[in-house]
Amino acid sequence: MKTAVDPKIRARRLVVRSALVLVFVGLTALSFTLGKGHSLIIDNRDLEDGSLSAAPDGNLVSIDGKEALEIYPGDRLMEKVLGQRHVIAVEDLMGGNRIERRVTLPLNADMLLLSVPKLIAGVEPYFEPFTPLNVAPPPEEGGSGNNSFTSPDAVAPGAESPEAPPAPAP
Amino acid sequence: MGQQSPLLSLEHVSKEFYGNVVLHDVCFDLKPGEILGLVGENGAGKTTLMRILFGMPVIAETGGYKGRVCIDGTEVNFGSPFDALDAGIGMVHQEFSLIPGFTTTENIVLNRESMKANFLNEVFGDRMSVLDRPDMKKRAQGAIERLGVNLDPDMLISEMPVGHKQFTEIAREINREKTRLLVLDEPTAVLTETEAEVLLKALRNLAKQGIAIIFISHRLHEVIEVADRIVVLRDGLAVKDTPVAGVSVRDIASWMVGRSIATERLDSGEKREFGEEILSVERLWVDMPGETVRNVNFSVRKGEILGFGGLAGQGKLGIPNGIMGLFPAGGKIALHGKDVPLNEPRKALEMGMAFVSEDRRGVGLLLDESLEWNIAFTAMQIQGKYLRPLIGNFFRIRDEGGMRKLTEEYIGVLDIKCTSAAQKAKELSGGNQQKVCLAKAFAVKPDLLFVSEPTRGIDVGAKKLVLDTLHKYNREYGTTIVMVSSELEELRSICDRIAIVDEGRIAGILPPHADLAEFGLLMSGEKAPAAEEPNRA
Amino acid sequence: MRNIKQFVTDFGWPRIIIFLFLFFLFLAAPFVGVKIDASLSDVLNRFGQNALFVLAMVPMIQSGCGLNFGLSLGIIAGLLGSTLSIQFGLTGFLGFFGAVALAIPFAVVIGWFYGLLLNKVKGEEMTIAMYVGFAGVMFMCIMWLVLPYDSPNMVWGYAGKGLRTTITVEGYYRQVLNDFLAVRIGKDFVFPTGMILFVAFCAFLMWLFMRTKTGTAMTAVGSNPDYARASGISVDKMRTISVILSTVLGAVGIVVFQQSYGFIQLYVSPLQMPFAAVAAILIGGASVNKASMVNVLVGAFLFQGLLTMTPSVINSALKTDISEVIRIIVSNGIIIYALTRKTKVAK
Amino acid sequence: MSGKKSLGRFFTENAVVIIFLAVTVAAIPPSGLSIQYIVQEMITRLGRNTFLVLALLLPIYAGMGLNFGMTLGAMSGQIGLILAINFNIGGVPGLVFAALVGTPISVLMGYVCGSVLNKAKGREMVTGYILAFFINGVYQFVVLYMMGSVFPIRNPAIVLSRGYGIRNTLNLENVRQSLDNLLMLRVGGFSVPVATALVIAALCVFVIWFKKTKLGQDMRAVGHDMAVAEAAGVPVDRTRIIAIIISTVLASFGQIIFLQNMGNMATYNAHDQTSFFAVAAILVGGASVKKANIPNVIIGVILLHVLYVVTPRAGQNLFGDAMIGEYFRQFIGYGVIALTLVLYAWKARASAARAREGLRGGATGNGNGAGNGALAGEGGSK
Repeated sequence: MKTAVDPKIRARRLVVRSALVLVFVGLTALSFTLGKGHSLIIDNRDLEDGSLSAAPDGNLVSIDGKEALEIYPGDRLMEKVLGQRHVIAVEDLMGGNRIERRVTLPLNADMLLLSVPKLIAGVEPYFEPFTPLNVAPPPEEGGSGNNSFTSPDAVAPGAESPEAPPAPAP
Repeated sequence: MGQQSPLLSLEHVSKEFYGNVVLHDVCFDLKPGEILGLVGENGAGKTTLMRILFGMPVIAETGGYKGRVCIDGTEVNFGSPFDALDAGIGMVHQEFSLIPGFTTTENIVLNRESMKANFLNEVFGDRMSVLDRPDMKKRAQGAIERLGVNLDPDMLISEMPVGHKQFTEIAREINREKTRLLVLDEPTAVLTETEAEVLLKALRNLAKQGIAIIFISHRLHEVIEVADRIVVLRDGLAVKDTPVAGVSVRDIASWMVGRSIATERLDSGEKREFGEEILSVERLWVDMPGETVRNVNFSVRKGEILGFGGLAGQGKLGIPNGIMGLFPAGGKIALHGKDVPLNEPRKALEMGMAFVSEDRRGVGLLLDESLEWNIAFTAMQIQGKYLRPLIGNFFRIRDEGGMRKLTEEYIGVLDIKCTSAAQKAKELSGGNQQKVCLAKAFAVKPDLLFVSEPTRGIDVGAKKLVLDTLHKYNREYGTTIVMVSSELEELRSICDRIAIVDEGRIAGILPPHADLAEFGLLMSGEKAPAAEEPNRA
Repeated sequence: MRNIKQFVTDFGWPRIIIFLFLFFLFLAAPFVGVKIDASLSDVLNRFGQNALFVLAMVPMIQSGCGLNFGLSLGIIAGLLGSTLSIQFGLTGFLGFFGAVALAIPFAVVIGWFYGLLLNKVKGEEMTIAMYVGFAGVMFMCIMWLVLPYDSPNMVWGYAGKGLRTTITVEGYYRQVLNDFLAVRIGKDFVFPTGMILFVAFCAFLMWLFMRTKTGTAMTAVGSNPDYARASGISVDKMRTISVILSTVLGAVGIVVFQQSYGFIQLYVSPLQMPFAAVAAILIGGASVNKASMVNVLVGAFLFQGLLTMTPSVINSALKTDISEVIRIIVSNGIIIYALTRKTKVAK
Repeated sequence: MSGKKSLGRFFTENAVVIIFLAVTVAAIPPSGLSIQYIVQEMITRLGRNTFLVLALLLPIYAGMGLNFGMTLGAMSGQIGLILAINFNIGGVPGLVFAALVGTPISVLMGYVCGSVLNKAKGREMVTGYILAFFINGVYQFVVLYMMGSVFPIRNPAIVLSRGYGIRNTLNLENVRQSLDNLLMLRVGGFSVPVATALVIAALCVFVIWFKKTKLGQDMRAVGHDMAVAEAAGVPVDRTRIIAIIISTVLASFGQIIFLQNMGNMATYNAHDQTSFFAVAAILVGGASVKKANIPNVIIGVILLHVLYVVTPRAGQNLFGDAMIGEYFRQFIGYGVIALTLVLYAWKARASAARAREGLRGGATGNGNGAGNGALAGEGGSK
């Protein structure tokens, strides 16, 4: 049996422990990048500067080999993806012409406008940050929770939320 | 063996607690493989000596000690028991320090388990190692074999007979590789005679292997049987340090209790006459943990002061506790010829008995309440005193004025040092607390008063006052007193008869002026032909 | 004359902070547009509503049973009394005292069983009391649905059976105590004389009881059960009496609460009530094994003051509703403080 | 003789489980639910709750009773999830992220909880319960007032419209059942979340392994007898704190697993009932305050949740009122906790009395006959 008093072992443990802290931080960062969610708005419209026009006809857009979406000129579709790196394939419904592009999405943007014309034309960057104009906030609820054990109308210790029926209605 | 240098030597060790000298200039040596029998009455300083040896924090907290403790000739000063363990000193305590739900093996290697390292040690330290159970068992068996006894390494402690627990505890100490000195404090107290035999054999076994042993016991014949040398402590002095050869039990007994100063009787030769029998006790047994009473018969006559002496743990404390109903008891007790129901403290009190408990702080006092409460409570509850009617006699509340008057009266009579009658009991000194306990008992004006260890833990002046008070109540009010004490001198100074309790029975009843050696023999469980037969019908 | 340091250690920093906080709230009130008189009136009202619950803590603390987290059992007895009183159609003072009179037998019986139970589990009283209280409340939830009440004021209109969650006592005994001899000073201040008198009367009775032979014995049991036993006291009997007393006070307390609040709240509403009472008496300076009338009155006043003043003052000052959080932290903090203080655990 | 006796002992020792089983089985037919449905529910709920219940084991080994302070871990896990939602991290990486964020918070919380409980030895359970309330206040303060004002929150969708504070209900869409669906097998018409089961199995293996470590042994020693362990040099307070820290961290993981299965989170209430359900489950499974094992956990989760599934419907069908079943199951939940605690305290006192009777030794009724040799060890048999 060895003890922790030995300075050699102590030094080794210090190294292992600091390495572990690094692993912890690294793992957090890794899960952050791997799990980072993005809403891709797949946009098939003419570019505003007119340099490129919408891809004509129907196209199939497929992200990371998942089920393809049909997109027509003027369409905007939304697709949620996780992680930074993705392969986007655009296939012409008519011609069967298939273009695959690898994209790396920026970490800090939740919503990105992905332009199909640019994608087809290969003009980088394919995407630009997108800020929705007016997101209707979900209905507002009141403030804090119900553990106010002193309020006269003390509350039921509701069971697990979904299964529990509300207290009997008046 | 004889030529070796001493393993342990104590040089002029002295210790005092708040001016109270408990050890004075104690010296002795111990060689490897030697068994030293350490004997002495309760309070002779054995425990304090062992505490010093073990570096118990209580010693340092109370001002440390004087003199030197040397191991292998170099002075040591342990800061904690763990330092002592590291230095190779093992201690087997009187009460078991074992985990009942663990097996023999687990207890023997407790906190010294064999471990197998793994990667997690690097992260979370040694405690993440996996236990190596086969090796633990091997080590445990090794220790058991060294001891030379028969123990199942996989048995749960809770399922063991007492003797095996004791062996497990010793095996645990010798399992430490370094253990060279083993201290056993009353190891045979809980054992049957056959178990004790086995234990003594095991100890000699260990000694042959070079382990030095300090054997503390009150069973003197065992000490003579097993020890090479005997050290007798009396009042903090090592009065005798002698090889065991040629020493008799009677010798040791007289060394133990012998006094240089003759006892002063409070009554100088007055002629004592007693009334009729007030209390008779037949076949009393009491289940008081640590103080079991097995079969006790005695009777007390009116106006008498009967003393109960004996060593700790022999059951003398169980007698008053059982009669007063505080612990489960059986047998036949009659007060004034009327049967006293057992296990009902209230009945005992109502019949005119009162009790001053040895456990002053635990049972005797309401520490958080005022002196008034402490003194008047029992009288109020049992006799309905100190209550005043509010609405007729139907609804009565405390008579605070009456309580205060009573308390102030006793503060005066017993010279209780306090700021006022409203002071909290916990703020008083031990001696004054004891006086409060006495006042509580006196307040119910008992016919028969039990006093248990009335002078334990109080200073000399207070001791004298307490004894004088008891004496005064006995003489002036005719209160019959049964007094239980570990201090023989105290009993001899005040009692009319002294019963010595040993192993839950009365070993004998002696007059106070009997030869000291007689008392010593009775306490050590040896037959004393001169003693008065206990069972006088 | 004790020095200040000793006082502070005895009393504890948490309590001093709460005192200062409340003091500060009263000072700050006028500056943030909170009317002192209205607040004070509110505090008094809530003090009266809750004081009996706090008072109910005293006997059990004194007898060494610890904090009565199972006070909801007493509240249940009170709810039985008040619903029966309405069922019988008693109104006014008759309604109120009828409810109290009907509640007390239930409280005695429940308290007796509850006391027997707690005697079997010495040392673990508090956790067990809490869960016995919870279970009792849930059991009564079923009972409220199935008991054959039929007063149209109490049962669900559409089903014709099963009691409602909230029942108004309007027309029965709403505010009978509050309005008795009530004194109105200015526009916003009303002194609820009747209720305060009733509370004072109950507190006086308790004070008196603690001075009787039984009350003295009870205190001794809590202070040192071994001493009490050695003095011929039946420890279990004293503990049972204290539990019954506490349960009865809880029952009377809820009826007083209802007459002032105006509604009987059934089903799960008693679940959390004991915690507020526990917090209040601890804020008043009681410990887990010692409590006095002063602790009750000071505690109930401080705690209710805190509950009333924090929302109004803090919310007006900071424009947030943070008071709720402060309340949770303060009240539970004081309970933890009391639980972690070194006291001997009765075995 | 032994057959009858051991059967009787089996019944008394498993009284809680047997009563509960009887009630549950009796409630199944009137509920009208198909066995198919109940089994599928069971599988889902096992995956959802087992991890949380397992978090209770270590403090029981360490003699600290039921860790009502596990709620602190649940809150830490929720903070992890809030941050995952805030940064819009989804899928299994989202869960891992939440767990990694929750870990340091729960270690801190566990340390706080353990230190407080060390100051309240002998009344750990009630103190843990109140501590959960107290920390809930702190949690609300942080989440409702600090987040969005002191700590920046970048996802406006989870912030209250007043500009700070997290909404009452969070949609966990991004991580919803991502662990369950990672490896969902269909076995005989039932969907089995294998990945979740594997995580739970891994924890079980960890617990079994942990009991074999030195630390595990120390915990057992502390749980059996603090004074003896202390005397033998085991750092008692530290060991107790470690037990609580591990329990708290596990509770935070457990809450994340629980919530990913639920799919949304009541920000301020999701943890209210965590300890109640976990404690009720482990007790229903036959554990006591001092003794628990993994089968207790599994059996408990199954029994408690079957009851929870069937009683509202049974109440509806038997009494025409679903609320009766709803209240009944909560009554049973609280009742089981109370009953187990009472039985335990009762037994402990009874066995203490028996142990003392053992000391009585030869001193039984007819003191005369008691021989000299029989000092101790063979009494108590009258």
